[in-house]
Amino acid sequence: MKQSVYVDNNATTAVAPEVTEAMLPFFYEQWGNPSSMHTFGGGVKKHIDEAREKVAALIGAEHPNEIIFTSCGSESDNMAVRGAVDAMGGHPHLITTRVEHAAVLGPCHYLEDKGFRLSTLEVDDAGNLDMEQVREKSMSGKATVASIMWANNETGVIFPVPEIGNLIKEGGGIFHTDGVQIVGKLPISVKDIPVDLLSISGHKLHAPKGIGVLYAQRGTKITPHIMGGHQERGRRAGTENVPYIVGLGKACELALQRMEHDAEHERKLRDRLEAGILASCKGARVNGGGSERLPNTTNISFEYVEGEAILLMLDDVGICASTGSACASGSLEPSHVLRAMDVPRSMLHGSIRFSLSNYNTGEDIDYVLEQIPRIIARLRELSPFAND
Amino acid sequence: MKQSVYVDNNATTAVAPEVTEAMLPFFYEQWGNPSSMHTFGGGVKKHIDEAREKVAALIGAEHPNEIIFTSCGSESDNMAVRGAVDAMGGHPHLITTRVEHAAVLGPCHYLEDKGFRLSTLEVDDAGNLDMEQVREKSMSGKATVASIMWANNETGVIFPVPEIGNLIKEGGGIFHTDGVQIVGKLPISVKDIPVDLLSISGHKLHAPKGIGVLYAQRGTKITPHIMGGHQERGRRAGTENVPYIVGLGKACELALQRMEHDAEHERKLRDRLEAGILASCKGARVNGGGSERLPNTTNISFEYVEGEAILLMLDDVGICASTGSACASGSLEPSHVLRAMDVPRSMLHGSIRFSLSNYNTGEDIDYVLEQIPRIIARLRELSPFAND
Amino acid sequence: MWEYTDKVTDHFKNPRNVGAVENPDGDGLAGSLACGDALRLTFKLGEEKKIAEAKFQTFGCASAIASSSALTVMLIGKTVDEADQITNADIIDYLGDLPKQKVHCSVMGREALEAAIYNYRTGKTFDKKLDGEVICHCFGATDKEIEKVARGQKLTSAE
Ligand SMILES: Cc1ncc(COP(=O)(O)O)c(C=O)c1O
Ligand SMILES: Cc1ncc(COP(=O)(O)O)c(C=O)c1O
Ligand code: FES
Ligand code: FES
Repeated sequence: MKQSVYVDNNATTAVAPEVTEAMLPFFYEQWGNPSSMHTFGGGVKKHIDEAREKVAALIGAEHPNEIIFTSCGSESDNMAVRGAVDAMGGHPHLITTRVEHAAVLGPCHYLEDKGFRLSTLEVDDAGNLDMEQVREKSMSGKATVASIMWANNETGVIFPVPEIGNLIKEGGGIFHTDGVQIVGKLPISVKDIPVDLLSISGHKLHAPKGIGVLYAQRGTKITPHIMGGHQERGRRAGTENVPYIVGLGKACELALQRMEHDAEHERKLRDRLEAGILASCKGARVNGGGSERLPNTTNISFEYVEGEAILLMLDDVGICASTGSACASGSLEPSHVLRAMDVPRSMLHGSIRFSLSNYNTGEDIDYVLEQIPRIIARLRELSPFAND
Repeated sequence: MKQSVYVDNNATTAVAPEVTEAMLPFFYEQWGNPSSMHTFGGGVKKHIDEAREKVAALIGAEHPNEIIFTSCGSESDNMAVRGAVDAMGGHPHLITTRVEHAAVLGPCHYLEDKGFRLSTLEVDDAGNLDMEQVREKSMSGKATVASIMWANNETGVIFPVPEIGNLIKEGGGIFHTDGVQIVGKLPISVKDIPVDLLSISGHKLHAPKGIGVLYAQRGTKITPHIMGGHQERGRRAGTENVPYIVGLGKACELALQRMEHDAEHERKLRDRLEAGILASCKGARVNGGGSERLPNTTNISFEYVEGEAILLMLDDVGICASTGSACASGSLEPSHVLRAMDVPRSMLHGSIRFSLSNYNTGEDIDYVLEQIPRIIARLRELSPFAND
Repeated sequence: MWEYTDKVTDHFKNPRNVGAVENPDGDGLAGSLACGDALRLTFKLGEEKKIAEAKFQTFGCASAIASSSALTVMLIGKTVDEADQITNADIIDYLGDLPKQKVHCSVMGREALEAAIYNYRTGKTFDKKLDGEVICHCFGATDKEIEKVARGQKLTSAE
């Protein structure tokens, strides 16, 4: 399988070899059911608890029991939104934003269809929320459940979650934040800020695809999304995915050790990539560039070329990235995030997201910087619009 | 970890070495996101499709697209019950049985609390349903969603699913069956019988814990339980757990090849175990013994002794079995299945489930047969009731 | 990930006949202007009134580029009447196949061809609402830059 430069880490990351190593014994030997009474199965439970502690440590959760293992970030988001609304009872007012991940927007729109009031906050052209609007909506007088992401997957733009949390809590609401893109990339501490619920996805921080976490602060009422057995203290049924739980624990442990160093490393590479592209390609702009952003992400639009075409030409030279272009998505809709930011149409089609990880090197960046101008020039030659 | 004889395969099974081998490349190398446009990620998709075909082949599904990958049997059950009810709209009448797994009873009771009418069918003391009751309930005049399991996890008793399906469909209802315990143990073909929805759990057939399937017959309307991305054709969001999906495909392939042989092998061992115990222990009886059962399961009650004590003494000599279901073990309640079967009180507390797999040998059975009479005799010595 | 045939990939990576023919006999622009996909097709006749030269410029995805490239190859050597028979289904056949969602990219080829033939036959610019037959899955208004180009081509832009 061809892969030389992987700069699509917001889509998924490599499973760290340490993580795979940590998981293997739980396939080969310790495959017992942690709910079993016998030593062989029951003995596995302590490894789950250890993993729980490692996840708690990474996000600064006070109590390991606040960590609920789920099957993915999407499950965590669904559970947060629907579980909080259900546990609150009545018809709480839902608050979200136009730039959330589909796993938040999906359940929000579902509930709206069922008759719940939903307020979807706008962002400006830099991708930022209007905090006055947050305040206003959260004080609407009705009980609220707010789901507002921490860092955006497409642009890397970071919302001021501590401030948002304060506003929501002042209004008496429940506050969920989708932390899938920030956890493991930047230090956070849920202990110090008013977050009731936080979603995590393993495969964004070098654990495998198919494991997630919902952090639920002690005392937060939430209806389980998967009901049945008593696993996860009755909050999430289903026999535990022991290998992945252990793997996620390992990934969180590694992230905690490396985060500071890695963030700096990624920021340097990202900044060089960004500056290099802007210098070598006319008609390029960074979406959300002026805002506070994740250190690993840049979203660049190239005027008059189409993202899918860019991606495929990048793929041809072994560079893996992604696009918000309509033509690339199954639905033929351009990115809802870039649309919410009012990215001009001539730019909307040619957006490419580069997202780095600790595994990227200076040579990776050199290579991308060598290829991009050639590809953009080539595609502009083909374009009827670019010949002026 | 001590483990000499594992006879608790209805709780969970060993991950087949072939399954682990099949998964490893997807941790080490092909960790891309199947939704990616680049070859590295997108190329992974075909492995998911291959796995889908293997699952479809095992259960005789006509179209691989009828296979929806989920994170576990519990998710499949929750999705089936709540998704079918939601998609039907209005307030359908729910039909289930007293002996279902918690992952079916949980959502059923949840919906009952929300005002849905729920009929919970009784079983007789052999663990069988009264088919007249099934007919009557399914003809109640209201749209129905019925969730009735195929094989019981505690006793192995098999319900006549083809017949039940016919009755439910005649009544115009949607029919879900929890096939977690039968799939991979006995040949089934959903093509030939009226089943709309069927749940599967990977870890009951030598795939890992944390992967499941909901089979949804073409045309069956079902609201997704996890909403968001377009994965699984929009029916189950969340980045695909590629390694486990591939692993489950492998496990299904193996099951299809071996099933006939294995079922015979297990039945012989099980029958010998059962006969041996009944011959050597007074006051023992097989729960559901007279009924059609899975070939690998026997549920034996020992009068005047307590199951947990038996288990711990078995554990002490390296035998892994269970009492009640693993999931119920947290609750200290006697098994709801045995209670539904009106197992006499003197027998209710001393039930042990032995459940075999293809990995069990004749020596395993010899060893259990050697230990059981000694343990039961020892515990009866301690019992105030047994000294007659 | 879209599943493209080898032929689509080949025509995308090595597009034939890129650019604009000088002093064309036919010149047409088509596309879903509302969403930004666009294709300009020009051709020139040679001996026996057969198309000797055909070139394209495309702003669009890999399928759009491959469809345009394929179309130019199919045109060369045909009379205008023969060329007029080429449908988007023919373009798809030529390429092996296109993903269902990408069929509109080949429709764009057929439309540009129609526009260019109309221009050849009448000397006028094709003034049919260009977005009429292209299913645009996007939303909303036109982009000024694209509008400007469209006007430069004396074509009607979408509202
Ligand atoms: C009959 C039955 N249904 C559902 C389940 C739940 O499956 P899982 O543990 O994969 O959630 C089990 C086993 O735990 C079971 O035996
Ligand atoms: C911000 C955000 N939320 C949620 C998810 C969903 O996570 P998962 O793929 O594990 O379901 C993703 C990634 O896909 C994401 O980027
Ligand atoms: S040009 Fe947009 S999908 Fe082909
Ligand atoms: S994006 Fe090509 S049809 Fe609109």
